[in-house]
Amino acid sequence: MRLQAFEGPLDLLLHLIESQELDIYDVPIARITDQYMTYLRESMEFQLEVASEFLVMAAQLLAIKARSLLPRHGPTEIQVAYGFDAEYVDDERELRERLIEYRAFKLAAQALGEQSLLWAERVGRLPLPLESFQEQPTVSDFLAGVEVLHLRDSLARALARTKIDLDVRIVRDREPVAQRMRLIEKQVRDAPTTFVHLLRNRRRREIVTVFLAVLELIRLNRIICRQEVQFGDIWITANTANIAL
Amino acid sequence: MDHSEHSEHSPVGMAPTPGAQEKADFSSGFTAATGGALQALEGLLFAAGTEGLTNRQIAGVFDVDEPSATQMCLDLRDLQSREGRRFLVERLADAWQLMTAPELTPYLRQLALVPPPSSLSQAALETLAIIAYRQPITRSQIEDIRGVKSEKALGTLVARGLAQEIARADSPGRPFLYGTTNDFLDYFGLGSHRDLPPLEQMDNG
Amino acid sequence: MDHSEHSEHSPVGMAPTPGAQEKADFSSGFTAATGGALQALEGLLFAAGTEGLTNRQIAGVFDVDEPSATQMCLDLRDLQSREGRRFLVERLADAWQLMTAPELTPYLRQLALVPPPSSLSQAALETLAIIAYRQPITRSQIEDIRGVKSEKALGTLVARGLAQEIARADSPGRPFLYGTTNDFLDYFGLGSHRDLPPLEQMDNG
Repeated sequence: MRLQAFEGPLDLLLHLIESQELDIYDVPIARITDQYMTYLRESMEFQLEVASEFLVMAAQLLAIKARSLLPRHGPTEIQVAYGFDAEYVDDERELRERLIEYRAFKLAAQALGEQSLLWAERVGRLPLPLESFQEQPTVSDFLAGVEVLHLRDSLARALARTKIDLDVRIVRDREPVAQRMRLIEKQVRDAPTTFVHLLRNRRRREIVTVFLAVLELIRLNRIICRQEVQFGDIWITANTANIAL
Repeated sequence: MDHSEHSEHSPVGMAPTPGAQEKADFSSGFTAATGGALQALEGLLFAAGTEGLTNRQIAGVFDVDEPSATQMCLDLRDLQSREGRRFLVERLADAWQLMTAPELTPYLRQLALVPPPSSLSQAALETLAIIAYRQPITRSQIEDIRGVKSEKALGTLVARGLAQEIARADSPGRPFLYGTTNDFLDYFGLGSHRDLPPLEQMDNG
Repeated sequence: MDHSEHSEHSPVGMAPTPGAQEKADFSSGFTAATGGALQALEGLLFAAGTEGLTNRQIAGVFDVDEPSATQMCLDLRDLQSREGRRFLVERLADAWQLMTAPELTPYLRQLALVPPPSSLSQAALETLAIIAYRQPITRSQIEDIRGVKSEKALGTLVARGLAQEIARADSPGRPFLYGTTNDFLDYFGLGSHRDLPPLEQMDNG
């Protein structure tokens, strides 16, 4: 195991504790200091870059170990000089708590990783666009407040304007009706389709073209339209009697 | 890991065992007890979405011939009708796909009246950018670039009319190629997607 | 919710008839006799795809309150299990949507309908777990827990839309506070943060 295989000094310490089946709650930290230092030394022999976090942890471990080697009930002056015993106990306890906390998140991360792999295997489907089901305003809503006199006035204004400047704008679809007719006919010959399907993802001017093309195909008796429910979709099939055209 | 037990609903169900010995059952009386294959077929059609599945694909998965694949789809349609499904398998062009039934229309109208929660997630924005610059592009190519499953983000864009299916790729399975819509161009005031600002300038800083 | 009988691992011999008595609550219009609110709900979820439907949308369409909308989804799930459906309603980031069942995965693989797995690095997963359980949290707090620099992992998570800056801390330098996103819930199949498994006890030593 190389140092690089570990996420950091805590991960390495955890590995040392778990690989020796020690109990994280009461393993003396000093006991794993030697193995930690061995890992570090080997990595340095390979001249691998050792992240500074590993070195900081090494210093901390050595300090804890050094204090643990001092006689616990030695002369008072030694205890005072080295800050024994409270600080040693605090350092060790703090490191242990960090290890326990880190382990909890490491386990949670593994569980999340497994969960994401399981979940990635489950798929949904793309939504259907709902615009075609949007209610159109009713005629009375649409014309609310408009009176017949307004119609007359509007016509008068329009006539007055066209006298001056005849500017009739026609927004055309880029595609002629005849071309759309050929496409629709080809499509229904492959398989029946529906009016809503023909209109899917189309803009208003294209819808006009599709509508005109369908009307023309009906007139020429090349397709058959059938509506099963009021306001339902319209099924369009090829008129096989006429397919030779 | 002792805390991985969450949200693993393991639905009851018989293991689907597609295979030769079942072939005979597809056309004749399918019962829930012998089932599995039709349910699996329905699941696959669900996942295939509007790309649909061809007889050839169905035949390949269930190891049957193509006429049997057609028969399976017809049997599935019967099953769906019996169980009152509001989406049914239909043949459109050369592929089978699930399509909503006319009975659902009043509900869809009703749904169209309730505005969905609207927010453009970062995932959706990123997916839109990829489609805008790299169109035409398949869903799996988008996922390759983003490094994550993107069906949700793509779905948002399709539902909002910003992206659409524009053609089919020639690769296996003939997946859809996606592109941006005219509404997308209108919204950003672009004449065509070639008017998008060039990508290179972005990170010279 | 007064129809608490919905968990339907029913006594032997009772034919599971989707509906009749359970459904009386939804509203007088939707009894099994008039065509099945659950079937309509499934149809709407089918149409909504990965966009999903919120309780509010469902409540709006069926003219019920939001707890009843949740109950309808749970009832639908029972119905789907009984009928052996290979796609099931799931709650994801507060929306209900249909997702394929685990049994379908081998078939989906055959048709290449499952995106290749793209897993996060251990560093990213650790960082994400810390954010998920401790949000809002600053980068240096994350680094204290992990014991290593986490800038790169955090960058990956933000770029993938799994974590985001949600505010600034009041501490000196006003560092960003990070939290998880809705895409995080989608990525791990969670309905909300409450669905995260409990973190291993810290103080049982």
